[in-house]
Amino acid sequence: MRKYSAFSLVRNALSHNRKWREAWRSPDPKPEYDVIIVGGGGHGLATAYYLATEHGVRNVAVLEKGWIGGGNTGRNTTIVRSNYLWTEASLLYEKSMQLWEGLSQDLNYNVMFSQRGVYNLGHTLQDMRDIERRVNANRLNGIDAEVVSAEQIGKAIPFINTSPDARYPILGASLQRRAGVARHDAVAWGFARAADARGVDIIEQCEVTGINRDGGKVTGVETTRGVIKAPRIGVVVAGNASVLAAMAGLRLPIESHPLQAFVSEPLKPVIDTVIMSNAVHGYISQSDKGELVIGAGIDAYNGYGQRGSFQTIEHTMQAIIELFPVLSRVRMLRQWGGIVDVCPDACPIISKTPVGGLFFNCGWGTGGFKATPGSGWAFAHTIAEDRPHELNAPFDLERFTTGALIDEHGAAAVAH
Amino acid sequence: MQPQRLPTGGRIDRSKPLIFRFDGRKFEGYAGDTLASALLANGVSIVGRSFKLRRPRGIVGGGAEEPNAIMQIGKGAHAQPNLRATQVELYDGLVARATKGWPGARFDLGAINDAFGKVFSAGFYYKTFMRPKSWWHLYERVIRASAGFGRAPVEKDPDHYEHRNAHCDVLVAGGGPAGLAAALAAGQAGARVMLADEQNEFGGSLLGAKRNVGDAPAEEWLRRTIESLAALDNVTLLPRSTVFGYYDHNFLAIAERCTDHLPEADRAGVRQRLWRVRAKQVVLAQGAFERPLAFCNNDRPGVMLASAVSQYIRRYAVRPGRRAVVFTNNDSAYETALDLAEAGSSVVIVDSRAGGAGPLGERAAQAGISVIAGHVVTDVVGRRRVRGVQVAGWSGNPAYLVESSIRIDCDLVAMSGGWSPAVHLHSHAGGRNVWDAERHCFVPGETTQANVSAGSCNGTLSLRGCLREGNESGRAAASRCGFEAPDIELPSTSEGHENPLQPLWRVPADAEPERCPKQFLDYQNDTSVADIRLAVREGYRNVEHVKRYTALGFGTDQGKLGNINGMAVLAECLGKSIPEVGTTTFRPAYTPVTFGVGAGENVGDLYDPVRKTAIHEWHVAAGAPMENVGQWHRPWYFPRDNEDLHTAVARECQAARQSLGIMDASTLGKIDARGPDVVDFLERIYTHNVGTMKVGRCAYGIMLGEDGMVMDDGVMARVGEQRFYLTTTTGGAANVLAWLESWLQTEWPELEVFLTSLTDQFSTIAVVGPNSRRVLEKLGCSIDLDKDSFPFMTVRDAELGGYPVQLFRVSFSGELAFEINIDSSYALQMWKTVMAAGEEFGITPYGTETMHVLRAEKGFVIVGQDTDGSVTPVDLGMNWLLSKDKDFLGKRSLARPDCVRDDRKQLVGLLSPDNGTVLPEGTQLVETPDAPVPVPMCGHVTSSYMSACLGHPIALALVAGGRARKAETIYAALPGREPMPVTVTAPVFYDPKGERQHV
Amino acid sequence: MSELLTRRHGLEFLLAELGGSRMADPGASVTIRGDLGHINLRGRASDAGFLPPVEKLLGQALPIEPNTVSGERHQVFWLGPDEWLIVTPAAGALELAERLRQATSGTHASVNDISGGQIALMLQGAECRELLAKGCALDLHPSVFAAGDCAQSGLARANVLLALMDATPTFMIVVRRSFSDYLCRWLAHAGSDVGIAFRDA
Amino acid sequence: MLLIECPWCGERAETEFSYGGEAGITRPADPGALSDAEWADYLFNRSNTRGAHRELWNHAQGCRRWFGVERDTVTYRISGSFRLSGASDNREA
Repeated sequence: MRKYSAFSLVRNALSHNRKWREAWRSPDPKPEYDVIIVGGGGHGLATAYYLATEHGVRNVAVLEKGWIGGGNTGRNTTIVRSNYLWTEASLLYEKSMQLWEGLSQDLNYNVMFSQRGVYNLGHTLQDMRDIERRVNANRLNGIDAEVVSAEQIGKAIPFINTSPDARYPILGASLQRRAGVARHDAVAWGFARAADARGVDIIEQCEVTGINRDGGKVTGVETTRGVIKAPRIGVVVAGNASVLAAMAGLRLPIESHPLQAFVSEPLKPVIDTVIMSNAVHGYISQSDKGELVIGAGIDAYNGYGQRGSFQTIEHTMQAIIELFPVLSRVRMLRQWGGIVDVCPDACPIISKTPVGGLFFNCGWGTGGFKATPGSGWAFAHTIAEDRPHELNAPFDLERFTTGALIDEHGAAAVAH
Repeated sequence: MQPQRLPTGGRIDRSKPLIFRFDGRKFEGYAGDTLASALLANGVSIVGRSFKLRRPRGIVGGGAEEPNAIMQIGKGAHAQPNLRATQVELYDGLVARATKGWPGARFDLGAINDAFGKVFSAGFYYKTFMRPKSWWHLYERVIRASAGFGRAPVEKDPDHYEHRNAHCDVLVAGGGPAGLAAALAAGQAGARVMLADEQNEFGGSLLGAKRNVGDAPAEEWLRRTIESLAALDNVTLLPRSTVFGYYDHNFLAIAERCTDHLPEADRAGVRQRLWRVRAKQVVLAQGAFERPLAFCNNDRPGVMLASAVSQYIRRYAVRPGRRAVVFTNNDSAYETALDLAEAGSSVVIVDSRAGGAGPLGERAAQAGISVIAGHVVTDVVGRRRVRGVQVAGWSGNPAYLVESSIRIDCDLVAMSGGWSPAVHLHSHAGGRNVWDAERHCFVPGETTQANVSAGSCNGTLSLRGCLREGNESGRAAASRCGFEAPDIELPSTSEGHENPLQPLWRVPADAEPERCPKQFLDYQNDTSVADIRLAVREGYRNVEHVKRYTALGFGTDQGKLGNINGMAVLAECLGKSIPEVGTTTFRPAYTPVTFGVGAGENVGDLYDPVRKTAIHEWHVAAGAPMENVGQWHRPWYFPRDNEDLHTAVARECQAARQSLGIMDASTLGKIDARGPDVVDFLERIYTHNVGTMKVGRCAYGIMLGEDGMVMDDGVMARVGEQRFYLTTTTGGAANVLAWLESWLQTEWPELEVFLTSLTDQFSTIAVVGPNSRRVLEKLGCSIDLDKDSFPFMTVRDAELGGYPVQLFRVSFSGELAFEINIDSSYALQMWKTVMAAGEEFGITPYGTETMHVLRAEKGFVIVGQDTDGSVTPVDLGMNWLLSKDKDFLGKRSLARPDCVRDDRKQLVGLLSPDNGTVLPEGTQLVETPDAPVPVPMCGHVTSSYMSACLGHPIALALVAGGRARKAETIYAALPGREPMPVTVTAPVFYDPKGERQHV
Repeated sequence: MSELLTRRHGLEFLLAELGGSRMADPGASVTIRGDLGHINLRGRASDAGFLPPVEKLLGQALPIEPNTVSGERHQVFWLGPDEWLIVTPAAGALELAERLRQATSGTHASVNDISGGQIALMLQGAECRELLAKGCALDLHPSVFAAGDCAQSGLARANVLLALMDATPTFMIVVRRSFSDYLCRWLAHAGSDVGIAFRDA
Repeated sequence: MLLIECPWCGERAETEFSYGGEAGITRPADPGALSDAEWADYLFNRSNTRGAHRELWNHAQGCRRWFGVERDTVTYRISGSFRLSGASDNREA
């Protein structure tokens, strides 16, 4: 891997940018690998990267149906935070946060992780109780968090509507200063480039059509590019987990839903942080390019269509104007939708399965992007060691049978 | 003084001069101008700067495709960022500023970026700014400051917006010749038709056209057609209305701009309107965009689309240049050359095709226009404005390099690389786009919804074809809705044969793209041919990767100009065909729409309904601050004489405990459940034994989700053998009724039970305290209220003070209390009556806060505050409510391994030894004061108050294994303080035997 | 029962607030019909113990066709396959409910007087279809939604029962009491461009 | 925004309805007889079909009836609505 740096930019400019190497190869699949990762999104590529770097497993293929990073990695609102309520979730997300903090340097690819802080607003007395509870739990878990008053919010965030006469007045917020946003596409590309450099084969346009088993164990996959063998298969295909599970005869506690988002036209800086609201459902940040990046809600129905209903967008625009009346004249440039797979407890599954050698990483719902490095790190451990790391042990499939759910629905602030 | 304005012609009104400002300079235009045409008329060439390299840019297009002239229009609260000058109708007093360039677009200090263009190659930011790690936020600050176009207003939007739902048989998107023909055909057939066009006038390409339709000039045909449409009651005409999104099940969204074109002082009423249209059939007729050509320095001000040049001449009587070079690979730009010649400009046509044009070529020759066939424009001379072009012969050889070139002086380059149908809405609708190898463009393919494309958005560029397709598609759409259109004879048009277009995706230069000046594909994002090639070199080969890596098509024009050329360059690099490279998905919005119009009227006070009880106005008059509970406004407390919350609540609590309090509990959910199977049904829902309840009895009931977690609670009463009255929490009312109905209808339809919501029918007035019985007796009650006649947890119908009521002897405070359920029509009078009667007892109205304190003193939980979706009834110590004799929803889940753990978090009370600190709600609890991070937590405080009647703080908490830990000490982890020891107690602090409510 | 009790529809405060905006020739007018009683009736139409006695008592047929109104002595609205709303003068509502209860006592039926729980607003005027279209997704075109038709739907953010009582047009909007203040405020706002007047019946 | 046909009220906008998930999940007759795994399968596991999906909708703002819909979860096309067995209908009279 040739190193990226300001120097390399200048040097290459002098040769008219004709000497840049490809960021990752496009190899043909080998007949057999030690590990196959199904799904070339951020989580899959991160898994491959950490298999190679943390566990020395380099004979790995990442199989991607379309183009890498083309699923939810390329369709999210780029928020990264770790201030979850329950210890299990917050420690997993905090692991991810710590990886984010050095990710550009680790990957030698600028993922533009911008720690501009995330505010989770409270609009009712119960919201504020939940915020106190969560912030206190975060601090005890060593995660930076603080409760800020409406007055502090008004000072820190220009133009936000802190009027007590608002329909749902802002009473306060939690603030995680280390949280922020990252450049979504760069995460997939950075992991791909770094994994490729360590020997991982990234194979695009290769759709898995079947999971081959012998007895109770996997032997490989059927793909549109032929049979590929491997004793261990990690499936990490946000949105389509149930479809892959069905290929292995498994049923999952997951439903896939459309989740939408939109951006405004680029504006001069107006919002310098990330603001999320649960009661007034919407969340907003401003990209480095100047676009306001705004997340909408999940559509209620099951959907694999990568699009949702327009009234969901309308509701979100209303919410944004409620929070920022000055944005009423700003214009939506582009909207899109992704597919999120949602677990009953709004927490992911990073788990072994009843099929030997088959591992699933799914159910991230709206929280997947921020977890990318941590998810890959934990999944790599689970696959390499054939047992979960203690960080992801609570996120096994068994919890749905025992009842040990980690319910992030309740007080965990707006999910995503 | 408008130097480029032609003396005659155009659709402008020269009798109405308008004054406007651009970047502080004052100009004059005419009614009928766009800001772009007025700027061109005044000879303004630089209207903006590019995003990254800050190169000077001029107006390129004439409409939605314009990438450069991005303006800030208006000031203050009325400011509107990022409008395209090509779409802004001129009005008197208009103030516009360029959005790029500092201090301005004409002189921009950022222009230095251009000198480092090679360093700022595609994706350069991914490769640098990584060291030192801590500096990223500094780098980012610089990047952010230089990004963005306009500014969001800093004042609240004074305008209002509205939604309008509409239904029609046929929606026609686009009012050019095809759309008009379609609307006319469908309208005359009798179908309900809506015709929307983004411009102020219908007509599209025919506006200002100097040709005949039938035996009349085009504009005459337009006038007659629009008149015919306007005369039809079943046709709705929507000018200034953009169909910006096509969603599932033929739902389309249209943004109508009602007042933006008026001087600010004349604007009144709705600014913009969102039409939410459900159409049975849709005819898409949005036309086509002309493609630019990718040659060196093709972004210099003065390089324009040929069709835009024609548009400015014909429609606005503006001549964009005096000495023009028309550079084309097809016949259509010859019309532009003719327009220019007629406008008095000198023109040279550079045609890449060795054979030149068809009959239009002859017309050009007759007009004295010289045509240089088999040549291409390779480069542009001039920096702030076109001064000339380099032209070289080209054999059509795809090796693409050219040799010696000649210079032609000019001040305008009108380019045409052919046409791209506007397939956007077809694409939104889920339709595929297919490559038409003959016409070299993507055309709409198979559709998934009830829509059809007609005219140039279908790849049909001739006027004759547009009229024919429009008519046919309008007839067909109407026919599918059951309306038959009369046959009409289509007007004839005079169009000759055209020579085919020669694909020319990248114009050869005298060096490869990396070495020659930039050949731009996406003007706004400064994406050049070399950038695409670089992306491919670096392995970004999928079209989506290329777009994301180079930002091709991510500008505010969303790639309307540059996408196809970019894809073709990509295809060339990969050695593939364009359709193999693939198309990209177009997503709404077709052109940007304001958040305000998306939100409509549901903002401010109307953002969400405020539900009010029948007694609400009394609470307001009494000065009570309101608490949001669900959609309800409930009085929080009733301050007297500037009391704060705590003082008021202490007073209210004491009143209720010692004499008499009164509370509006009307927001509780209320459900009438009756039928032969009602007991059987409720047995399955509630955890306790319902069947053994006697008529007239009340019971506290909880319901669980199937996961065993507490979902809702409330008092339920048996008011008849087959009739129950159920109450729910305020927030849970709607959900509980829906939940009950779902079980009745989907799982147990054999059960004969009717459920009816009575939440709004009955208001509930809680009369609480030792004097509550006396006040009711004083009012005159038709039943005996003594302990034996009307015992605790019973219900009676009665007449109270002359009002029919349902009287409950229940208590959420632990005191002797009655709940008066009364027809809401009388509730306010009843409230006032009780208040008057209670005066002698010092009756004290109280709100939600006091209610919370009183119930917490008694250890009564609030679902949603003391529970969070992970709490079972066993955790709450409610085992006594769980029937062993029957199944009920959620029962099985309680037997799962995790639910039978004895170290689950359980409801307990907490007391602090110092008897002074009110623990903040949400405080986490820990076992030891000094555990290292991450500190294990054993629970948290759910409710916490100063108890006025006990004289010390109390708290409820969920604590791991808490019930077995009475009297143990654990620690409250208070932020910024030493952990505070607290003692675990039973959750009931006051009157643990419940004697006070039984009196 | 005391007939001296005065019913309040709860919009008295709002009327006083909006009273200042009265105009001579409004595009739409809203009449608050606090003088009407509402009875919710449930039962199975196929049940011989239900339909005949109810129809006999009412002196009119219940609308069996979904989303239609039978308007003779009482206005009866179809709400669901086993649910109707009877709108009748408030003064007699309680008594009518009681008689319905007695008439259906032998079978599975439910009668609830909900006069205090909801309010009927009569909307009239040339612009009222346009006004409703601002907040209601139903197709209210005369060819689709004719006199005698009713539908439950959303109007702005409130659930309503909407009925076209006559073709002048006169729409009846029935809304839950707790949402009525919101809905009137919404109507006042949405109707401000065409002019809207509110009055008590 | 979807257009959903209520078997009683006809085609109405999606906003009038609430979604009830996969159709045909029957509550076990005797939950107590089930293993934890069997109970979990009823409680949580869903087919989550990509393609033709039978699902429940409730006409929440309308007649409050639950009914079934067959909808493609990729194209969102609805091929039909159906009444649930046992649903009452006053047109039977």
